[in-house]
Amino acid sequence: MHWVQDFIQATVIMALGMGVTFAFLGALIFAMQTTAKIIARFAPAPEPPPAQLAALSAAQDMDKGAVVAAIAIAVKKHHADKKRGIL
Amino acid sequence: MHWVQDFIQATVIMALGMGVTFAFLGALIFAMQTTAKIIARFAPAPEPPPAQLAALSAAQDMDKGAVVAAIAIAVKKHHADKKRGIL
Amino acid sequence: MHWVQDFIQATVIMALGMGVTFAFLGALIFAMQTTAKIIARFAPAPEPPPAQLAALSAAQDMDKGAVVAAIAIAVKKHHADKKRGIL
Amino acid sequence: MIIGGLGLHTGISENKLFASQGPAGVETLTQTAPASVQSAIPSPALPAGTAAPAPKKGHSGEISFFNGLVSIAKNTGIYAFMTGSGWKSLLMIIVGCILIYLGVARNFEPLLLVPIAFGTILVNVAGAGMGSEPHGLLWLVFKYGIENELLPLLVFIGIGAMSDFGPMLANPRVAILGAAAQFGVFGTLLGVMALNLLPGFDFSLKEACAIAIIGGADGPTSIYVSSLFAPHLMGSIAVAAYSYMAMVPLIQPPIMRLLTTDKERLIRMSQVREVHRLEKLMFPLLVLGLCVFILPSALPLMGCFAFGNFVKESGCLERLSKTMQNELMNLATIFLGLGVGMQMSADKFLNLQTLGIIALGLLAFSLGTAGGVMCAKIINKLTPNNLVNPLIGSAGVSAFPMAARVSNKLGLQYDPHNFLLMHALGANVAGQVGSVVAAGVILAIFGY
Amino acid sequence: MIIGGLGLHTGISENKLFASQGPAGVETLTQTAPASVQSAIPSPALPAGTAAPAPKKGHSGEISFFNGLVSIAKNTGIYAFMTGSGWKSLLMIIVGCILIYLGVARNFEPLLLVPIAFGTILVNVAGAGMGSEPHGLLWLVFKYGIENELLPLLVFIGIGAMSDFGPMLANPRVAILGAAAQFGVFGTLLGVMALNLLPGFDFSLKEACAIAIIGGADGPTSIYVSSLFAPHLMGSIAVAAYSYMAMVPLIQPPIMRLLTTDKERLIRMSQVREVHRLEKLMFPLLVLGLCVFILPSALPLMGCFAFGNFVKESGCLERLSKTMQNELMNLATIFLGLGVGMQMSADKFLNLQTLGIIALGLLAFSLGTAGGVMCAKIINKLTPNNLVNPLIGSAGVSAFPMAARVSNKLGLQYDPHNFLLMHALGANVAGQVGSVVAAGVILAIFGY
Amino acid sequence: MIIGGLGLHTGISENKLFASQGPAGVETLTQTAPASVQSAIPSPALPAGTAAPAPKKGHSGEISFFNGLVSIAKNTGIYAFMTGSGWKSLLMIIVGCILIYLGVARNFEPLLLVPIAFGTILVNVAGAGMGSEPHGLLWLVFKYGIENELLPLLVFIGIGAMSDFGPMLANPRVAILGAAAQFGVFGTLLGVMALNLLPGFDFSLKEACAIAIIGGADGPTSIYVSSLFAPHLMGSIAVAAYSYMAMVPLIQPPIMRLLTTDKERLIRMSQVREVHRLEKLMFPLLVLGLCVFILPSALPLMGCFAFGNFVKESGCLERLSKTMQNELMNLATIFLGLGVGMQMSADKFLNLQTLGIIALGLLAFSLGTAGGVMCAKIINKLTPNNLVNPLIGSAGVSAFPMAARVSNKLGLQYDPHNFLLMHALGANVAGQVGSVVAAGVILAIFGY
Ligand code: NA
Ligand code: NA
Ligand code: NA
Repeated sequence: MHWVQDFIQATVIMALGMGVTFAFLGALIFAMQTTAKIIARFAPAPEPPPAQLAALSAAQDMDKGAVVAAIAIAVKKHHADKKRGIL
Repeated sequence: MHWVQDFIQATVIMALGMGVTFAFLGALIFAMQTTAKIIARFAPAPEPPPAQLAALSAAQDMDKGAVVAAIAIAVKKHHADKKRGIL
Repeated sequence: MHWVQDFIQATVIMALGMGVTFAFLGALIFAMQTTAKIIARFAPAPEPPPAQLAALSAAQDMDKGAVVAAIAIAVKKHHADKKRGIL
Repeated sequence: MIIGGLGLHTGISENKLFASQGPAGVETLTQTAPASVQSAIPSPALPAGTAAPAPKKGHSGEISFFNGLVSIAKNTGIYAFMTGSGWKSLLMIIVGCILIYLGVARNFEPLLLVPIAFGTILVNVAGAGMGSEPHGLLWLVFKYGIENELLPLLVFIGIGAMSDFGPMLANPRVAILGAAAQFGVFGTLLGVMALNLLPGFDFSLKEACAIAIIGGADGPTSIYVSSLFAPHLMGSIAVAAYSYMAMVPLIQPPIMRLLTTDKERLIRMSQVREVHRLEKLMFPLLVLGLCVFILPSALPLMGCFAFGNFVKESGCLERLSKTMQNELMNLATIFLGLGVGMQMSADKFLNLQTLGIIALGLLAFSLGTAGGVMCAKIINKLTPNNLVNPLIGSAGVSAFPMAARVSNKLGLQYDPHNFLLMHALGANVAGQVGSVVAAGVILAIFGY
Repeated sequence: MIIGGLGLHTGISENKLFASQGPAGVETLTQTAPASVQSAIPSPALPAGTAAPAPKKGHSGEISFFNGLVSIAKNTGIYAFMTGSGWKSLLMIIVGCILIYLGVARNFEPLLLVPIAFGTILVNVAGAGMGSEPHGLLWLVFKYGIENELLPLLVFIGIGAMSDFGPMLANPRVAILGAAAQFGVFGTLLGVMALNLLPGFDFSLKEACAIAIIGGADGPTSIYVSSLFAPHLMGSIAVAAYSYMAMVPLIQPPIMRLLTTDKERLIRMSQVREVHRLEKLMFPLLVLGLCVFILPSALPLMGCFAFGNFVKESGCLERLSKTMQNELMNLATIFLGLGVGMQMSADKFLNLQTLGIIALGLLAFSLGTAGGVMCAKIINKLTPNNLVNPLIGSAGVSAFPMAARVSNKLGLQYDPHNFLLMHALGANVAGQVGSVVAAGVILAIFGY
Repeated sequence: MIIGGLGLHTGISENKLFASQGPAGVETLTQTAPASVQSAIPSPALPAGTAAPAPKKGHSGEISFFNGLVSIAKNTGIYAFMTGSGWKSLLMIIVGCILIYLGVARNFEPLLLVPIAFGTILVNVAGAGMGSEPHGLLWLVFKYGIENELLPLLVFIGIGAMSDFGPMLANPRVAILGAAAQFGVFGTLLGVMALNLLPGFDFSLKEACAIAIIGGADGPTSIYVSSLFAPHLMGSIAVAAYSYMAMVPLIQPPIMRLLTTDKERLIRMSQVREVHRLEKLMFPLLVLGLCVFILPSALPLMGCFAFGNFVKESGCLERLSKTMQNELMNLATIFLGLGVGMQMSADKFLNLQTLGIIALGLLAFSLGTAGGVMCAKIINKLTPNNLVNPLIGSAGVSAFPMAARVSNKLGLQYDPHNFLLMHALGANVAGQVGSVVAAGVILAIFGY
């Protein structure tokens, strides 16, 4: 009854595996929720607007599309030039 | 007559080598021409103008030089700043 | 008198070490000064203003801040897009 | 071996170069060629002293024009493909071409499939010796990058540095879907055992586990486990894993439709909350800590993942983060692909087992999808006030970010204003963690 | 060994998988776990023939539910930390967390301390085997990157490509301060001998030298020397070196104030002259030449440094320079950190020696600072017409660029218009050269 | 060997440190120094069991001031250069400086020549041990990067990813010029045999082939072949190959003028047609397929080349393509240069053979140029309706893109409106393929 044993083994692994996986993710959820609570209590200040956002608003009143296009071209050109440099 | 043998060997290698090299490149030329014909028949559409070109035309009416210069400086500065960061 | 020997050894290494270090840096200073003199004599021309500076002055009359911000955003966006590309 | 390698380099001493040898020397060449490919199979249990003599390369006969021509002709691939079982190698080269086609023309995970395909093609040209000891490029990559599990771990550092756990942290509850989808792994184990009932299939338990990991929908994890449990199946497993990942938009929707009711598909989930930067910073440490305490077997993979993710979230290691996401990731990906392709030799791929793996891979993805969806439905039974749209359950198989997009797309089909993407992404990254955990449990059970 | 590794891979032959074995097999696992960590200690003098049998991984018993659960439970970190001296490993993991905190929250050289911290955490989880032969990731990094001194040298190529010797070339005289600050190295040697008088301390002369190099305030040099002289102390030495480098703004000012008079602190130095491009180009060749002729022992470090710096200054190797500064530097840094962390195992770190090293490291930085300041004062006695502000003497310890900033800041405190930064940077980069020279002398004395 | 390496690290056991030894210990040092350089020569045929005892480094005598001073003095390069054949090492260091000058000041392929030059300088300082087993940096690079042909192949991946075959695909006919220019390789074989008639020269057939490959005007191919056929000549061959490549604008024009008539130089060629994206995509597969079927010996080089080129042209692998062109290429170039420089030791370079190789390299470039030009003239005889300007024939030697620029420049000299650049670039990239094929044929003839 080789295959019966095989099935039993596989079932055991399945049971253990699903069990531990659920336990692990469950513990992780608990840890995440606890951390979130602790952080909310001791560091409640929301994220200060990062520099990136400030830059965004600063740049909004200029023709962003055109600049981005120019950048893309410049970068492309830069790479193309660089390629020539070695062989 | 050590050196006679040497010359014969070298000549043999030369003959084989030039022969196979010509054969290889010849076959490659044939393959390229065949491929080009097949592609021309089954995928005759010319390349659509790539996005890059569109971007180019979009950017042409702005002062490209100045922007590229600014980019160069920004990149340079970025790198210089980064260098300080580690040692 | 194990520790006496130890101290003697350490003192010897200290003397040798400080001596060679001073000698090395001293020689280096001499070499640098000599090189500077030679270069000043045979290649006295000051550095031509590098392209970078020219670019800088060219770009000064445009709103540099806004462009730099736009670049930062473009680069950020480019990276973010790229990240999606693989996993 | 290394000394043998040196011997190979300088070859026969130069003054013997003109010793008469005749065409016999040429013949040995063609004979050793297929052997050199087979030597790529890691020989499991050679005692240290009896290392096989290094295959001699380079002959030293007098070169006549005829001799040389024969040597070149017998060295051609055409000749090799027509003699012995050379046609199998040719078939494998065609398999490589198919992979290239799938990768580039059908966009099947080309980042991995194209390098794998090139590895496949190059390793199956016996005369080139690229898969043979001690100097073949692919052999070097396999030996120093795959066999010691280095490259999958480096890729994990890169994946960590590219992952954003924000969506999961915003709604930790959905993480459980990433556990449920591991039914794709463990259910497939039973599938392998069922397949073993058919004649011709006789996968061992370890082989079964390596195959089942396909259900984790995570390429490097599959490669990692199969390099430990079944290196000879690595090629098929990796190809199946990456191919099915690319086919997620075809595989998942029917299953998702089958298992959900119209009402369930219309469930709207609460707006995602904002996540504090510190939560993101702490997450890799939390998952690392759990691994340390509960499941050390998963630590190599999870530790690398957490390392990359922490460096990314730290905010002060931009240099390292950028390098991990780009140079490290890309270099590791190129060589990982080549090294896996090296395992795609005819004798390992052209057999019934590969067909079995292909079938089981499909089963694995299906079971994973079903597991995730069913788990969401069970959650809804338990917490009827805080419903989860079961369509995001399928994203628990990971296959980031495609599975999440599939969830979102299906959701929009039934309600054009129901954006499930962020929730699905939460399940998606949880599925990433889940498959590493699943791999870790299997390793732990077998005592690794 | 390698063949043993292969044996591990394919493990026990598959047909033995169901042989009865029982829980005994499980027990061996837990016993070998701590051993696998200890095997990471490079065993110094094993004769070639008697290589210890590779630790067996993977068992082959029948897996019952109870069996499997026990295997998983005994494989957990919790179990490992509670048995034997496992608590020490837990302590080391806490040390790792402290390093992460120092790096990220306190900005203590996070580029190195975070990778070291992850190495520390990962190596101390016995069940994960990341520090064990032949396939543990950290073991691989240590074996192929640290033990052969590869990574410190690659980092030096990167540092060279990132260094600008302009400030020193503008005022070569200040370079002598970089020599004087090496009193931090050689004075500490006496400190170690003094510490040896206390019971419990018995550092050998080589160990003393490896510790003293902390005074060079240069991480890769410290790692390089300790990998040659005292690999078992590498972890503590590297951590001390990087930590004190980060604490330079706290350590140096009191010493600088103590040793200088108000009048000295107000000394203004002449404007820095402009440096010709050719001077910068010649500098790496000069320092390389000096090393070649006077101090070949320092050549591995200095040659790599000069290589990187020359490529940067050449002007026509932008491609290589960029790669050295970024990809090479960052990749080497990541793996250097992990590899050093691998040396932070409980048995090597949790002892009196580490406390001694921490105390001696502080001494080293203090002596170096004092040496630089005092040297500047002596110079002023010798050349009263061309005074040097002694506040820039402290920058001779290197710790680039922080020590120079400290000098500048203190100078501004006493005279808001006295900008010492460029002069201090000159002493700073000279200190970099100085510590490599100091290391070279020590290596030369010991015949390396 | 590895265990010997470990022994070296921790050196003599610490408690023996104060055993009396005296100046005898110091003397052994200086004696082993030149030996350590010679040990860098891969010893061809050592039987596995008789590995020479690892050279002992580090002594353990009592250090008196006088002792130490003597140790340092005897360790200096000055001392080493003045004793025995040390002056030869000094000469090699000067050779290294000349290479740096050529690279940076004369722009002779600095990307390769500068790393080679640094390798040359560093390996010839005996006391530094950078070229010695088991831990010298250059030895590591050579052992793990050059001897196994890894780095030339990685460079080929990069070259592939940077090559654009558009100009050749636009006019496939010119590709035959890339075959004709291989006369530079095979004609030089006869040249070597002729040189052998002079006393003092006795190149074997394999050495002759390694030298002849210089005619391919392709650095990595030369390094690849010489690492297989004549590692001891690798340094000279690589230096000659890269130097003559840089001197193409000087070497080619006289030959081109000599072999063409005014009328021929004025031939205008038809406008280049546009190339479909699919043609570019298929090209690497075509050349790969030809290699697989006809010339597997060329596959390692050509397969890597095709891999890189396909990734570039695929359009969906931008990430990998960028990494291949930049990080992979630059890192491989740095280490390839250092590793080749490691072969530039005095005993291998300062001999008559090097002079011979320099002369033969010039012959090879000249014959290649002539071959290309003459082939174009023959084509014109055969197809008088579709003429080829023979000036583009010289571009068939590859040396991309300089040879093509030379053709264009000469063409413009005779007709200011005749732009030959695109046609010449076609021949140029064909020459790249041609030299790999030539190398493959030679490998095939010798049974590799
Ligand atoms: Na998953
Ligand atoms: Na220093
Ligand atoms: Na060529």
